[in-house]
Amino acid sequence: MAVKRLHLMVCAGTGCVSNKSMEVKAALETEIEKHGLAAEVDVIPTGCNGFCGVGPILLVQPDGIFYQQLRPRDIPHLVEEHLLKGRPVQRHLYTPPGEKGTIPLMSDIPFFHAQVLIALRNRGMIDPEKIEDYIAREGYQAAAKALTTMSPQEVLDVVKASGLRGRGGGGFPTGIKWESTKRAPSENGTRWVICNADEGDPGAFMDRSIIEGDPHSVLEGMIIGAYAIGATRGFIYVRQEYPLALKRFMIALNQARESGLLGEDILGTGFSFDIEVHRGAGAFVCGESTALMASLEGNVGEPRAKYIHTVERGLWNMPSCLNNVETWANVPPIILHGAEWFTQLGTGDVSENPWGGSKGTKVFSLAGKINNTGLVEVPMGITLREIVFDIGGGIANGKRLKSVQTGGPSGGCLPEELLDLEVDFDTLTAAGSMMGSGGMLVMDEDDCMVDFARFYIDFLMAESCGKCTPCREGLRNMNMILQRICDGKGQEGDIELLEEISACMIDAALCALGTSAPNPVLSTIKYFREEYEEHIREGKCRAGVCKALITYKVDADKCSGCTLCARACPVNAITGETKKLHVIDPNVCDRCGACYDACTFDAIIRV
Amino acid sequence: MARLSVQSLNALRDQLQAERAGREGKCRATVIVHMGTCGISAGARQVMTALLGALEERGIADVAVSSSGCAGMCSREPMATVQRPGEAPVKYADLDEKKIVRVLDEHVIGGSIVKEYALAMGSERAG
Amino acid sequence: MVTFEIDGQQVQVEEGEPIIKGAEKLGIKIPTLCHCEWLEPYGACRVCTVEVVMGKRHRMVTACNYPAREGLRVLTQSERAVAARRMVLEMQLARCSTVPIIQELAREHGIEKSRFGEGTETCIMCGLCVRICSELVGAHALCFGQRGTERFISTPFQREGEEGPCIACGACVDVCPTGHIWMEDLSARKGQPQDFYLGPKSAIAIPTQQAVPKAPRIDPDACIYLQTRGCSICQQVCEPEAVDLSQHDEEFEIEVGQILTTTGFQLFDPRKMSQYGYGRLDNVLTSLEFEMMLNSTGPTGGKVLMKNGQVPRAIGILHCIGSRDENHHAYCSRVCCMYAMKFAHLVKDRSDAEVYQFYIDMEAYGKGYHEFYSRILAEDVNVIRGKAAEVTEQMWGDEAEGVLHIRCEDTLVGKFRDIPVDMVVLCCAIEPQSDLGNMAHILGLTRSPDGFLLERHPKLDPIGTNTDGIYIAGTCQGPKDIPDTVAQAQAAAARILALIAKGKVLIDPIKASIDAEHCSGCRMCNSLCPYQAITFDEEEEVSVVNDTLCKGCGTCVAACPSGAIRGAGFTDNQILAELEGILI
Amino acid sequence: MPVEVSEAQVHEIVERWQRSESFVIEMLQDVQHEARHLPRSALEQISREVGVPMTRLYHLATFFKAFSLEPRGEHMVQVCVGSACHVKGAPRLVHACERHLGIKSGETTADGKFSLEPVRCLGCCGLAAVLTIDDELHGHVTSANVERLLKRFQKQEKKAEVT
Repeated sequence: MAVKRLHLMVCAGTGCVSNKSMEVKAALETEIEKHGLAAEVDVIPTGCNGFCGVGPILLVQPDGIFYQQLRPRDIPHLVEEHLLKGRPVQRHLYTPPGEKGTIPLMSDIPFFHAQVLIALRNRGMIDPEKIEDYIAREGYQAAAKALTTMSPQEVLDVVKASGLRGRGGGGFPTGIKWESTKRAPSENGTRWVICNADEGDPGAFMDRSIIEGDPHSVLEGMIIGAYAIGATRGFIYVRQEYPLALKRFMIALNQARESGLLGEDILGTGFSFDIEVHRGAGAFVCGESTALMASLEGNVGEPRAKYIHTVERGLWNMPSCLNNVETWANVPPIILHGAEWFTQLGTGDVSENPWGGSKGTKVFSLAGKINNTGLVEVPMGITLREIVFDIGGGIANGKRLKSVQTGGPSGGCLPEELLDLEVDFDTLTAAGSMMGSGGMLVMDEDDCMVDFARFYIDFLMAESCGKCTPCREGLRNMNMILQRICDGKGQEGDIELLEEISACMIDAALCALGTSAPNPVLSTIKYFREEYEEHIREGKCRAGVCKALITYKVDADKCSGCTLCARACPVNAITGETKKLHVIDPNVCDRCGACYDACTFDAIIRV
Repeated sequence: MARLSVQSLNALRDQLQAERAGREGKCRATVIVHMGTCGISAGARQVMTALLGALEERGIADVAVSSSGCAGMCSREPMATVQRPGEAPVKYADLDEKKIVRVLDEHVIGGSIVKEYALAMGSERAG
Repeated sequence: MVTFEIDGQQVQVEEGEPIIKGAEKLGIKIPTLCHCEWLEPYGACRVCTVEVVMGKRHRMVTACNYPAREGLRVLTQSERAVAARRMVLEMQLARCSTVPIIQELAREHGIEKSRFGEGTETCIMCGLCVRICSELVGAHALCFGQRGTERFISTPFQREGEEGPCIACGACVDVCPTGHIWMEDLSARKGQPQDFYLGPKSAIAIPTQQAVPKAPRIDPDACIYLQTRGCSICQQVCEPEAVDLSQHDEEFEIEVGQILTTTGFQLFDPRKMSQYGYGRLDNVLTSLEFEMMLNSTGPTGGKVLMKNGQVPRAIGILHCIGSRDENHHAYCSRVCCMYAMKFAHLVKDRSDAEVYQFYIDMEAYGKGYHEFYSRILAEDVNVIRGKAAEVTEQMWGDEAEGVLHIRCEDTLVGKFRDIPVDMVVLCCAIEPQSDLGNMAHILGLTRSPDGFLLERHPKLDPIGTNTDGIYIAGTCQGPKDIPDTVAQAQAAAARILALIAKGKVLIDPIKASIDAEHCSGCRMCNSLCPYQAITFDEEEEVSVVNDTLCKGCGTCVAACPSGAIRGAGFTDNQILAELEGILI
Repeated sequence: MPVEVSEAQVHEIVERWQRSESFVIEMLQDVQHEARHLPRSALEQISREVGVPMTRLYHLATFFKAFSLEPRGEHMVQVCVGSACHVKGAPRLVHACERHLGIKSGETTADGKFSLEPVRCLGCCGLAAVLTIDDELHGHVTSANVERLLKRFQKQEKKAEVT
């Protein structure tokens, strides 16, 4: 292969692809061809860079120049200026919100600057469909090291000493889980390793990003895990909503098999292991381990009581070790660099007690009303404030932060006062939320906490399997109560009733989905009780979200009479002539908000 | 791809890493060929081609080759700037295919400046 | 055994057994809604939630499936446990405010009225019906649908009037705690359903009304326990403990002097002749099934009924199915013509249906037989000479209903005919039992080319076999009707009794003997002897001839490699002398 | 695009997954993909060929959101109603789609062209609010611009049909 002088890393993550990054790539290739640069310049589609909010993204290496929000029509100029003449194009460089100056180098951008990459170590640097790219970045070195120079017990000991805890949400120490699986009696010695790639939490997409950007790191982690545990077969359960992830896994599996990294006699070491991929079919509850295993068996994803753990009797009643994508992706660097390297990052001390702290890094997906939405990997123990303001660039549109929600439907909403909380498994749980799979949703003053709690309960109501009474009926009744609060028909005592139902669910629901389901409600009651009370007592929604409690009005000062709102209104509640003030008839208005979205002058207000 | 053993995995990794050094942004030196209209008309394109050819011939992957616009001294084109980490950049002028290869061998690889072709130390600011 | 504590009382249970077992032993009531001792614990209703303490750790678990552990402390009435249980019941009451068991349990926990409204649902989603149907009965007729708050219980696709795989066993009705499921009285429905149809559908039933002894038997092919070890409900519910599923086949050795073989026949499987549609088309029956239907104590009480419960308008009776057919059995089954005529007569007697007989030749010989033939002709039975070619399902005139058509050539008229009927009876051939060859081998009997057992002489000894002391009677020897079978059986019995009365056995002097000195113990003769008269004496390591069984055939004499066997009266010298006599 | 699936196709699908019980969900997915729903006949065939009771297949078919017992439209419009999209106005987006297509969520237009389905998080929270039309993902959608998006798609669709 000829050495290329420039490498154009085009982000081909789902976010950038939806912003037409593949068209940008095609345009680049055409232009490069036109200028006769094909021999010197390589265009590489990479996995997600994490900075999805500003996609499509192009990184020019070795210069390290970071371009954002490119359109195909920008490309001819860019190629001529940068590739031919070596002048970075100013107007496509990153500009921090609220500032004028640009930041040309990726490494200087605050969003990337504060991150520490372990699970995402290859992001943006490799073509996920090429095993060669992975190998070039020390890929499969950890597997080779484990298989040739370490005994299974030694591998296990390293993982235990690293203090790695399950990245799927529970934070169970991975080493302990591996050890229990290894020790569990199995008649014919059969044991499985399973990768949970059923990322169901709304607002979380780190697993998707890892699989799409670096599928081999998950496979390598599983190979190492299988070796340590003594498993001969692995399973990957991928969400069906992630077709690209499935495709990348299949390509990676085939490449690994062809290269002798999977299958019989891996790397000539005599160890054999292979992986089978299953597709989920759209069920949040299948992220729960017993439900996932039931689904792998071809059954409906209903959880069972875990009084006998899945590490003893899991898939087909065999000892099964289930870890999520991010956990598996963390394993190869730990083996390669050692447990001490890993424990340098993070909080607490895990040398005596595996629950004593949170080590390493965690990937969070930043979403919501924040300037820099995207995926970030940060060391455990970083404060929420650093994540939201330093990396996330603060709140969009100059609004005030109201709450940070972590942990998806099982987590909770934390108020501004807790922004200096050091993020790790235990502090978040203590604050009434949880780490979850790493979703971090930032809400501003325009978000109603009651509505948001109702949203999660509504979500869970549809996603619960419906097997046990507390979860099924509890969610149904909570939803009913929250709905009536949002409709302005709340009653005194509703908050207490919600708390009572929550207590029952926490104590009596069958699986973690049910026992953690009240968290969004309890945490919002705990930190935003006054909003509930306002809804109930004053019939007021301060954020202007709850339909029944608001009216849309036209701000006479701002209305330019453009008629956009009148045309958008589906019920013809808005009247007004061109260039004259428009009026909303509150009796006709069904509060759909179409006018609010349509108006470009901020002239529609919610009261 | 053939089935790998531990040895062949390491060998493959080394080979692939060498090929991809530029992608990582890791390089022992950067050579910027000035390719403004003046430079190109004076033969900067040929200089660039010769440089890339020489690099490939020598199997060197960790030298970043870049281009820039007019350096302002159109009369002395083709020009190139060689920058080694931790050292001041050196500008060469009046280059041709042979001279650039010598610069590559002696300065970029060897580390000693080719005084005959050198114009100045330091560089204009990018942008 | 593990010892643990419930509400301060010590109790012991087997390791792995749930807490609730211990509570039962102590007489402590823990309410449950989804628990059933015959099913795997499910843990869905959560009413049995209790608090357990292990060391310092408190935990809420369900008593129905939490395995008891040594030293565990269980609190059924702790504040948390009662609160959780109350809320679960209050929410169940909100869903099913009219269900007595929920009302009662709620009242026991001090709830008169739910704060969440009064739903009129009657299903509490305990899943007992679905689980008993799949886990225990194995019928897989009921299932859950949807998920979350939309979850429901139904049959797949929830189609009304489709029984599907339901065997109407009633297990689901029995376990349903709320009365959400009930049995429908199907007899009220117009057109009887198929449930009455020929023979039992359940794995355990009294085979026929006339069965002796009149006791239920288990069909091992249909029994879930014997197939999968899943169910054993019959054993659990039988109060006199008469069902013992652990019983299995046993072998006994009995010493006897004589054997009478009466293993009977089996019916030719008409599926092999797919043109007649048996097994594929409704209302195509074998003669035996039709006989069962005609029986006044049979499933229809002797009425001739179609699968939909209606009386057929016309019935076709097809002779010679599998017999007199080069592709199957070349022989005539001998009895079909007569019983087919009996069918015709009975159908005419009991209904207004037209009857068509399709025959090759009418074999009505014997006393009174031809007279019977004349009688059914007089009863207006249509008798068509010609073998039916095929049975198809078609329309009958303008009616859309599927009806059977019989295509045949009427050889007396010389025309093809296409006759619509509602029901077809196939007179299947009598054929040897499928394992008759195996039995013949055990007893050392031979079979004729048609597969039936071969008698010693067709005219002079139709009941004896080549082996003394073994006799045959009935259809294992060949197709025959009841009078012939009875005659043969009585003759055999007489022969056996005669020998017993005599007390002695006379044997032919011609027999083989083994010279123990020369026998090498190779055992070659053992397997060669067609009468199994030679056994091996393990102690002496020589073969020995049983004089009473030996027929003196000489096979062993010729085969013995060491020349140790001699046939009495057939020494080498004697034989050579005979040969000389022939040659000279 | 067909809304039926032949016996031979179903057989092929069953064979593709080695008649294995643990792959019935995959089989159902493939049938759903072929026929845009799970026809009863196909379920019965799978039940027969794999030896899985119909009760289980029916529960699977109604439990998982990827399956539908009624034919879905030729084009799927999936609006993400995950948490990140919720705060960026997904409920209003759903209403706008309902208005434009003239159907309720979960329904199919009378001409069988479009089905509207709210989905739980498409994992593109950085682009919230998002929706997909068939497999194409659109980010930063609002109730104001969704109509244009759908109209453009419908126009393209018509053009494709003509040619």
